[in-house]
Amino acid sequence: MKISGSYTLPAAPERTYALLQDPEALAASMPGCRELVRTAEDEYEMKMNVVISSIQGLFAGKIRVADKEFPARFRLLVEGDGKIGFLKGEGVLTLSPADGATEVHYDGEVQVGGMIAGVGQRLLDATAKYLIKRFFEKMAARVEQPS
Amino acid sequence: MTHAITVTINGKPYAHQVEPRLLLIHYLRDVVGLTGPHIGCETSICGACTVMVDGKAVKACTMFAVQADGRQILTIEGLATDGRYDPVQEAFWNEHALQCGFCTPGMILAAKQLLERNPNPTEEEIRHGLEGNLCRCTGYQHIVNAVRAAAARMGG
Amino acid sequence: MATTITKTETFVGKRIRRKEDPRLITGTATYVDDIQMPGMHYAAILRSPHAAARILAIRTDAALRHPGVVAVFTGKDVEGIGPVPCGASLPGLRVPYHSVLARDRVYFVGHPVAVVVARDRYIARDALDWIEVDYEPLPAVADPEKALEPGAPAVHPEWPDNIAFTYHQEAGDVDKAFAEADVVVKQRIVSQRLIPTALETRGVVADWRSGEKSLTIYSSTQIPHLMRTLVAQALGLPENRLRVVAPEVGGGFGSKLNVYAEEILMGFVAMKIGKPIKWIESRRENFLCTIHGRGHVDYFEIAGKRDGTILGLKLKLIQDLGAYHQLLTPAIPTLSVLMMPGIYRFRNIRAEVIGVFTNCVPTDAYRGAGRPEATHGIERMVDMLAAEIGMDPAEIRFKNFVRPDEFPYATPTGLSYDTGNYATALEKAMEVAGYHQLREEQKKARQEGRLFGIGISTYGEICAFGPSPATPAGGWESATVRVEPTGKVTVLTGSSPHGQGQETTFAQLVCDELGVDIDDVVVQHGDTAMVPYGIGTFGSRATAVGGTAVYFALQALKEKIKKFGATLLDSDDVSFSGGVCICNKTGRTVSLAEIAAASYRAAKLPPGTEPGLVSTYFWEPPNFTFPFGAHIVVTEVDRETGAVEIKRYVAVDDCGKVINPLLVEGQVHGGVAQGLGQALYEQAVYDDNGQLVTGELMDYAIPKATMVPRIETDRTETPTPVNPLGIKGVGEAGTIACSPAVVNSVVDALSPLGVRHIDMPLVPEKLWRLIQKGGQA
Amino acid sequence: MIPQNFTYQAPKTLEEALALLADGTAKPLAGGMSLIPLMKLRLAAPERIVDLGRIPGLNYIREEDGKIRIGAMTTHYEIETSPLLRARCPLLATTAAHIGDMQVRNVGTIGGSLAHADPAADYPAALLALEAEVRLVRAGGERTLPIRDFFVDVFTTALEPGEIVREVVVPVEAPGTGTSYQKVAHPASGFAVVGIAARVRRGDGKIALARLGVTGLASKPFRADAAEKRLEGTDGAETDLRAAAAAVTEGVEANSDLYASAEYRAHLARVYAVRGLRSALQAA
Repeated sequence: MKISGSYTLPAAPERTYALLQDPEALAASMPGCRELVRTAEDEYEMKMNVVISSIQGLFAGKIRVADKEFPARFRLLVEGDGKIGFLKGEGVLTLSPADGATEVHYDGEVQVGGMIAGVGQRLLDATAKYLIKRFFEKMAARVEQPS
Repeated sequence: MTHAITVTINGKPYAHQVEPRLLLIHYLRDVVGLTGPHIGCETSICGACTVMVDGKAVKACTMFAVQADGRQILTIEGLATDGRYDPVQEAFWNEHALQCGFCTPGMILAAKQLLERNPNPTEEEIRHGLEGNLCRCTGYQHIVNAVRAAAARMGG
Repeated sequence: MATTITKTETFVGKRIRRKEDPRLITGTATYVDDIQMPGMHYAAILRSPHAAARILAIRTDAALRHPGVVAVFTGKDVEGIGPVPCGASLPGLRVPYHSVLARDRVYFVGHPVAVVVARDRYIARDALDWIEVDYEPLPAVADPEKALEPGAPAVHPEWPDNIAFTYHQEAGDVDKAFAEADVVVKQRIVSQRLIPTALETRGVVADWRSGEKSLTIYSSTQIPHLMRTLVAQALGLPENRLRVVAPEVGGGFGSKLNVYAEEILMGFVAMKIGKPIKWIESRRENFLCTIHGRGHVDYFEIAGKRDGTILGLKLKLIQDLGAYHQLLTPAIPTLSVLMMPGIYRFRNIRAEVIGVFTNCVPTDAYRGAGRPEATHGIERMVDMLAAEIGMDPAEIRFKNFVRPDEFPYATPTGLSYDTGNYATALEKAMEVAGYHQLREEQKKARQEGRLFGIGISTYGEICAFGPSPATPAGGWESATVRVEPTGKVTVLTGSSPHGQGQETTFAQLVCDELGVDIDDVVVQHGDTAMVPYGIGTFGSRATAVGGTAVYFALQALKEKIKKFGATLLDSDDVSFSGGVCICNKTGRTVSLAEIAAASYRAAKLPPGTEPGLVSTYFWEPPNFTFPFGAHIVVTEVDRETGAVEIKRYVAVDDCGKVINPLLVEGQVHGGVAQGLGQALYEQAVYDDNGQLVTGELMDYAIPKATMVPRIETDRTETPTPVNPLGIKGVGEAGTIACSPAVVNSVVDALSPLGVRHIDMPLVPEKLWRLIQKGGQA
Repeated sequence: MIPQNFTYQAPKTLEEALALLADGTAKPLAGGMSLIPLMKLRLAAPERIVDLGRIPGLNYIREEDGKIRIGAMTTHYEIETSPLLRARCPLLATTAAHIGDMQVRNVGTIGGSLAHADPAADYPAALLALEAEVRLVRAGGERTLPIRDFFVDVFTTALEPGEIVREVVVPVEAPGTGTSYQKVAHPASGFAVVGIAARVRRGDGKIALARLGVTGLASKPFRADAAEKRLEGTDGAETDLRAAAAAVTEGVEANSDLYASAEYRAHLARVYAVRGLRSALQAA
């Protein structure tokens, strides 16, 4: 599944770039994130409990940041695995200044497997969009806090 | 933790302790031993598990046995009375409305409900009414014929 | 001559309601999941979520700690059993070892990895969540054409090209035919992967009696005897200590013409735990792990003359095999090749088949098995040729049909068509449909800007499988007819049915031959302990082959009846008819019941005659049979949305002699509905990573009552000389004929927009996009 | 096929139910037509379920003060066949007839359907077109929301933890109002690929009121305000309908799935908006 979109975060690219790679900010913004542990430079392990209304899934996974070009872009690699399925995604986040804020454009591809891939077809797209939106909304709220 | 339930099935009372998650279909089939209603899917699409609960056709795979506590249940096994087939059963037989027979118990009960509510349905109304019951064998035509024949027989 | 014979009712040819129905309409039939046994345990199977992965570790201890969990088995526990059998052979066929549980690698989503045995089915399911498997995912390939590209992931590392076999067949002078052609039309045609979706999923109950050292397997199968042989081999168990029972079977359509890992596995588990074990497939497992059908990508070229004469056909057939060979997987596309010429007279044909491994569940026989693909191809190509030269699709068919005086007709692919009158069937269909009027209506509709289409398919099929030399297992069938001491008749047939109605049709044969009432006949099947070895029900063979075996058993039995009758009547001139034996001199009679009683009492045996009235016959057919027909479909496509409306469906089928027209109609309706499913709705979709994304009935659309039109059926009746009953078979006809008729109709509807071909399923968006493009063109 | 175990509570009163739900850790069970299949697939695994099915007084359809009040536990079948709704608010009844199948309609409830908030559910289109209100209750309080504020996103509503849908309130249609629900059903699931609820009224020969509820198209059902505005005040000619329908998808990010791409879905929405409006105008 290809996903792309953009979201504007109310901070300059430098700060946005840093926040988007800050474990604490990530942990607070990733939907359902329960634990995020740094395991190496730019590598994290996480546990998530993703809840969308009645649907719920526990995932354990990894996040890796690569191809860093401060403050313009970086590559994000995410893997998660749980009883209801797994996902593996890779995407490039491109940051461009926009009137003191930053437009974050994401463009990537997500593979989904297991039960969620087999029975979730109808709403995978909408759900992915929703989770991304939630992430950026939380990130935006965080950006607005004074650092 | 189990729950005590009492239900009346095909006119007979039953009392059992059941786990909350026990599905009505498994209760009927595995606990009570009424294997007429079948399981054909897990997403409430196929209708093979259709039974009547308090006179309403429901998919027994999408109800917990605890929800049926205190209710009247009719399964295909209870449809023939005094050894006489229900007109819908008879019509299914006469019109060759079944092949492998797996969907048949659910299909018959759905058809019965349909005729209770609309004694003289058009072909379109029959097809619409049976949308919740899949048959992979018959192509539905003989089923539609059977429902029409049953309607005629029942004076609809 | 005697004139006092009371001729009983004739049963053959009548619309008789089925003998099997009372138990089915009252919910008292016994399917596999209805079987309960004391001490029964339940199995659940952990399956791979990955299409390709290495298994690094499996941890089962958490599951085993639960008091309700009795055992967990993984690949290392089952190394001594298996493999899952493949019964088809082709020169140079690559056969991957198909273990019953994955060993170090998984090859498709749904690949069984571990089996949990628990005291109840709820705990068994829970325990799946307590097993942890570490996978190292590997690249997968789900598309057969991509699998052939250089550098594609290798499904089986030992065969990096992903090719399981290639197969070439050629007849006539194809190059010359194409060189001499006025017109050559080329088209890539896809027959998409389908999910058979028998309404009853598969299920197995296995019961090991340690004292008797005997195993009984109850399985929802079309082939109990073949299963017994193959499972006994896989388990290393003497075959006579294995009994296979096919109880009531809730639909098969070829998907239960197989031996799966689970039958072997449950036999193994029952022997390990010493308790009866039950495994019932969930619908999701059914979609992931029971065979799929079709899965062709075909590259066709047809050569013809401007006058409509077809000169030749070329085909490159890419068969998506999936990750393994199930029982008949590699044989299916070879059936397509046999049927490529359809019912047309051209002699020049070249077919190249490439069987390709993909990281998907195997394909195998699904209703029609290779023949719908072939018929779809040839019927589309004939329509395209007609369009190219501006000829009516009916006319081009009449021009090229094999003619009635040419039978038996030797096809270029090596078959001998028994009988046929293809033009008559098409004429009848055209008459029923009002074809010429429809074309007028179409003209008017087109003037109004409506997308109105008329589609024809004329098909021939290869049925009544089949002579043994031409089939992977035997092609014969067995029957035993036994008159019990009270005169009641028991028939044992090897053609174990799953909805086809042999209990009724075979009883009809018995009634007419023995002069008994239909209620006096019981047809038994599906239990290897009760019924002599048989082959099974598939390939539209049960009545034509199994019924013929019954017929021959009856003939032998009648001879014996006459011998006993002659002894009882003390006459050397007797005849048997209408249920009585009559002395042709005195007119004295003795009833079948009296004869039966005397035969078992055996006080006075005719010379050289054994006691009892039992006759067993194993009938080997000399040839296949070749039913045929013509279907005409009228469609209208909603210009705004691309939605297809079927306005008329006319089916004229010729399946030879008919025992029970009611049942034949039922087979045609059901077959058409499945063909319609393929034409309009169904498609098993794997994503690029081998995930089956149509994984439930929520996403994979089989036709509902509202999605199938009323089908107008009619028949012509051309008996076959292959069997004395003249029966050809009808189980697959509707499916084979339907999809090309629908697609031809929709293509015809869209032809004013320049549309020449559309691949199935004809989902609205696909048609809408074509309409959009046409509008711009 | 088999759900995970859970604790089951079946309160007899609403107060008791709300107390059991108050901490937000339990899942309320109404008809269960969406929840139970999810539980069987183990996509949902609530630890505690509070069954609302034993509470009397939550199942009714009654007219009060020019409005029709529908209890949350009223089934789709009851709504489909309610003589009151058929006569006084037919859009809701005809929409209910499109939901699932007969068996599902026998059991599924309006409250459960709304709370589940499937973006392809049928009711929301009608309720949006009807400008319905939902009454929500929780332990110690209640509030009423216009329906358009109720749907937040895919499977997500304005319900707070511990809060449930208590009642749905729809208007009694004014004379001369025509309504229609037009749907493209997914051939397998029956869910709306798109569903359009149209509600129009003429006044002085012009379109005085136009309401369009849209489901299936986007991640949440919505009202096509721009389309409504474009239609109101026009003659309701075919060109007016087409112009209005074109606005239905403006600025909307359409869903995409295996059956229908975003582009096609948006197209279907426009086509069905025209059909819906045409049919509603004929009924007006």
